[in-house]
Amino acid sequence: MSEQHHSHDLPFWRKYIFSVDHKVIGIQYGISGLLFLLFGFCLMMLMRWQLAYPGQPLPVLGNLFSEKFMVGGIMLPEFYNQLGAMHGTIMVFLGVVPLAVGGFGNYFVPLQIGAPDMAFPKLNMTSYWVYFMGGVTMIASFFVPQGTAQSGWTSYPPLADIATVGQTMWLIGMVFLITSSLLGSVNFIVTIVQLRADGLSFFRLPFFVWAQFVTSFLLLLAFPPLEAAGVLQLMDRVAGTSFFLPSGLVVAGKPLTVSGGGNPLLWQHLFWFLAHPEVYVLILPAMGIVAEIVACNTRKPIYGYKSMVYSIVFLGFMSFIVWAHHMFLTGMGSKMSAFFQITTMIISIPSVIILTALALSLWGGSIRFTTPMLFATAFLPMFGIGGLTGLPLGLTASDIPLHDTYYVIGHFHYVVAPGTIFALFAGIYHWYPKVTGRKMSEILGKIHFFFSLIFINGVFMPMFIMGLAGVSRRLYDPMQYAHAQPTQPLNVFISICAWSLGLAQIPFILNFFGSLIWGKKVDRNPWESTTLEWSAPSPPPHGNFDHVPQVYRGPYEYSVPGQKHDFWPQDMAQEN
Amino acid sequence: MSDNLIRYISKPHPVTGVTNAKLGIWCFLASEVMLFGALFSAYILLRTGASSWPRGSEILNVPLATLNTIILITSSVTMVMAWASLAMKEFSKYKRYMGATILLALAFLVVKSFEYGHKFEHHHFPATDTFYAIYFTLTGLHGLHVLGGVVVNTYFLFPGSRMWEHEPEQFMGRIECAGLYWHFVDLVWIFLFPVLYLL
Amino acid sequence: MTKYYGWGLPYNASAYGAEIDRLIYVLHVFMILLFVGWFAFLLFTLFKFRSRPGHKAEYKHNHFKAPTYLEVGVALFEAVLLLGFSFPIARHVRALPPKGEAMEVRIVAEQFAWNVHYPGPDGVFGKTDIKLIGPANPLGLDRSDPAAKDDITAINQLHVPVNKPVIVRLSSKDVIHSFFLPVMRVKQDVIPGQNIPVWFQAKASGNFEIACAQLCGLGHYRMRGFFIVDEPDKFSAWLAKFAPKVAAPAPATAAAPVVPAV
Amino acid sequence: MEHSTEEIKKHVKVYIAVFAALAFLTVVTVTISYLHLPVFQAVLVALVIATIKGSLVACFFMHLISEKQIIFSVLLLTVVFFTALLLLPVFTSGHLHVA
Repeated sequence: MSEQHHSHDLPFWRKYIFSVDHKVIGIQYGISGLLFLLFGFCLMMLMRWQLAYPGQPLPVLGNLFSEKFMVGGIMLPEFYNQLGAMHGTIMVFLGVVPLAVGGFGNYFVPLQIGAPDMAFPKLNMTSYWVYFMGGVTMIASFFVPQGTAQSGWTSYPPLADIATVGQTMWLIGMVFLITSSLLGSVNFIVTIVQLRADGLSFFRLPFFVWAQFVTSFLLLLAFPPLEAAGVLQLMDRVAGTSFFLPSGLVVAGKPLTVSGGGNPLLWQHLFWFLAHPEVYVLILPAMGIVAEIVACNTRKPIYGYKSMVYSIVFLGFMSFIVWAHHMFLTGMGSKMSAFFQITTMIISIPSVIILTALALSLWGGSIRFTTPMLFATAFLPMFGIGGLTGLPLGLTASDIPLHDTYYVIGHFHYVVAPGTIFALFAGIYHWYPKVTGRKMSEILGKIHFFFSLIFINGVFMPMFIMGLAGVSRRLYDPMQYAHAQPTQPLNVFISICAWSLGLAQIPFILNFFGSLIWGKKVDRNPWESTTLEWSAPSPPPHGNFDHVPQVYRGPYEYSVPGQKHDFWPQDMAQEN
Repeated sequence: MSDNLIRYISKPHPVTGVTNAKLGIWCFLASEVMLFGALFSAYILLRTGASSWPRGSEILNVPLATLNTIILITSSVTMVMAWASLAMKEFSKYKRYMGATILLALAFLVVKSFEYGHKFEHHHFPATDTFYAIYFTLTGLHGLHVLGGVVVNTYFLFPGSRMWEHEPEQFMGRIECAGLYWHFVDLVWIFLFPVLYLL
Repeated sequence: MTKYYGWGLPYNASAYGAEIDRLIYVLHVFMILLFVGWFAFLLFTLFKFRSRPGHKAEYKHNHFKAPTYLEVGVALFEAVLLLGFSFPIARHVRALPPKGEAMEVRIVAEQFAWNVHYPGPDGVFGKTDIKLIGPANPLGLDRSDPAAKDDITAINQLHVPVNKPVIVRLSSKDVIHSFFLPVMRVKQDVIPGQNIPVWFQAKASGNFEIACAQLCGLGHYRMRGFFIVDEPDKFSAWLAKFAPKVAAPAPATAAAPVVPAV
Repeated sequence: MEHSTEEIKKHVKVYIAVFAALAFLTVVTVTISYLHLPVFQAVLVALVIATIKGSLVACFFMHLISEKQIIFSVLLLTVVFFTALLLLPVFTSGHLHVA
């Protein structure tokens, strides 16, 4: 192919930095996402010191921070709030989404649908670099006077309106990130609709592609309202408007000199209009990855593929009309709160269907416990806990004592940490051979898995107990409240588990880089899988396939009776 | 580049019947609908919650805005005529219509800046009250969209138009997409005008 | 104080708290049963169908009826939760008691204190004006208003009588706070620009606390108030003691909210 | 899409007619605004006219009238969520406890 020769002529910076190849961009997104995940995790590990040992100086590390953040090694409340706000922002917008959608989506969607690249390669490059700018802005905001945003990742005004200059940086960073996601989602939708290989009808798409497709629609239609909200908050902060400021505010004893007339709840509506679908942006690609890995490692088709597809589409649709369950305590009327409770209960049903189908897919299989499969299997109960604990929060009556407590933190972290992030780890172990041509170490992988599983539960399970006891989230010093004191030993336990969880990532980091050199070399299809990406060379060249793929069957034809092998690739014309 | 391997760039997909670019621009416009939708939603929420709300026609300059409406509608017509000229393979006519579109867009911005200047002279700023806040935000964001359209159209008038010689079909697709965007900007104004100026 | 708080739900001193607690217990029993059953099935499946020599995966799926029953069961259970628990409880909790029966209090939240405002014997809240707000008058109460003459103000301490419904009208001077009485199962966001009522009825006396449950700035973690439920006679005595124009003593600067000792 | 010159010439006539309609409707909506109708009627009339104008632009200038189904699917989805975004916040705030 002359194209490939052509690509070899490109200078280094066009080939690896400002590349338009979806695989290079996918790797860029993936590496950036992983680094941000690590960074966001480090912020949390710092917070955990203050929570476990409030007011005590942080040993060794404490002296490295300037007076702006820590005095004599003791964390200031300002800094604690900054860490909290940025942990959330970084994990969601700079870590998980770029890794799940930007990284896995970019790399594997074109491969799984048999396309040579994304539909708009230059746009793809642009979205990565806009994301990069957003990341740089967010990191830089730590260094402006008085530090970065400190009003939580939700940035509720009026607090965020009157916050220090870091909040403005946060808003600008968010505008970059939102723009990047919008450009990316347009690209995904067009790619999936237009560039599927011949024979690859919608109901022959791997579930991962379906998940990315629905996710892209969520990004496309839910993100703009947050962009609008960000613009309004920027106007409030920079141009002195009062979109979110009602009349008659008195801050620190002095009347605020603004026109007033705004509504703080307007922000919450626009924010949660995005942020609830955003939860599904985090979870749907994870479900997609798990489905791929479960099918491959049970050696049998997914149970109820079609009902899973319908469920995921329905899930995406419903996610747009449940958002106000984050606002049950804002004084809304009983009719609207009933409406949002009903939609919230309805949305749980497709999640149950998907989870049940994945669990039933195991039945009758021949399960290989490879590292990716372990992570994917662990996803099921962990996501289950996350989903179930959403139930008390979705009903207004039980939400009253639990709202904004550690119960909420436990709930959504079960969904995104041992849920989504485990699925992302599974994906890394599963597709690493495709990207690099080498396998990751199974021994290190299993060490990574078991320790992560133990410690991550040690981190989040006690939070439910704390939440029931009524301990509020975002408290710099929980010992101030009598009702939070009895559970303080749990805080110490959580912190120790969190730091141990940090240590448990070392085998992964070693494995990730070490396997580039020492990993076992593999051919194109080391897992004996059926989907299209495995019929491209490992790593795939520019243009992806050395033949034009033609698809003959559904994505998960494993253990078909009468076949010589227990897998029947989608693009294999005759029996094998 | 890999562009050559990607299908349906200039020819429509046999099943969906559209090119990649056309589906892409419509998706982009869908997100724009949500962007302006959120701002309109903000407008409704603020207005229904306000104890009093000024009549736009009493404090804003309706004749100037009417002129701007006509200008923008006209530019939409010239834009679609530019596309139609390409369809009839009349490249010089295309250039004329495209030039007219850009000039009209610039005229719109000039009128708009007079309007803004007038408001600033009378010390009406976004911070004055919620009405001015939403007025400046909505028209400002719309103005940025007009400016973006000017940039894109200027590109397609001068350097971008070289594509006509070797890839006429793809070039026509691009002009159609630029047109879709431009009509959308017009469409937003069609709603902004009564909502801000007349009600 | 720790006798009220532990590792589970806090002590319930609220008349309607038992309904909320019951819902939480029902939910958790359901969640644990469902999870344990499902998890046992998962572990059993993982063991039974592990890859081993001589074992082959089946291409055809068994046709399971159980998931359908499970789905329908979950859906029905959720309907029961909504109609049988959440809606009625919410209706009860949200419906304010009739005006004559209940005692009314205003609470104005600020960074980082709770300003409590009793209407006094006349039962009418005096006028307030933000222009009058100062260190000695954090509520901006206009003492020249006849209705304000007998008003009682306090900072960070809410005294209520036991066994009497209390309506608290919540507003905020600056940012969003959340008024949380753990033992009373009361939590309500305090939104600037709004005046949101909540009610409760204490069924036991004791010294409890008020917490802020919504991030409101640097001092969010120490926005603690005292919530004291007294026997009626002790409550009257407290009111009488404060009844003269005892303006709140503390400077209400953001830097140092003063928590009067109880 | 086939673009024969004949067909395009027909199109051009439609564009001119649409332009005339848009200009006419602009004048109408401005004129009505000077009548100072009660708020509800004023909003209704202004929005109906704006919707007609918007539809004209979308149908003819943006060629939606002869567009493919895939585009309609995207737009239908958008319209649904747009409506939710416009209405639900207002409904939810209909019960505000104004201070």
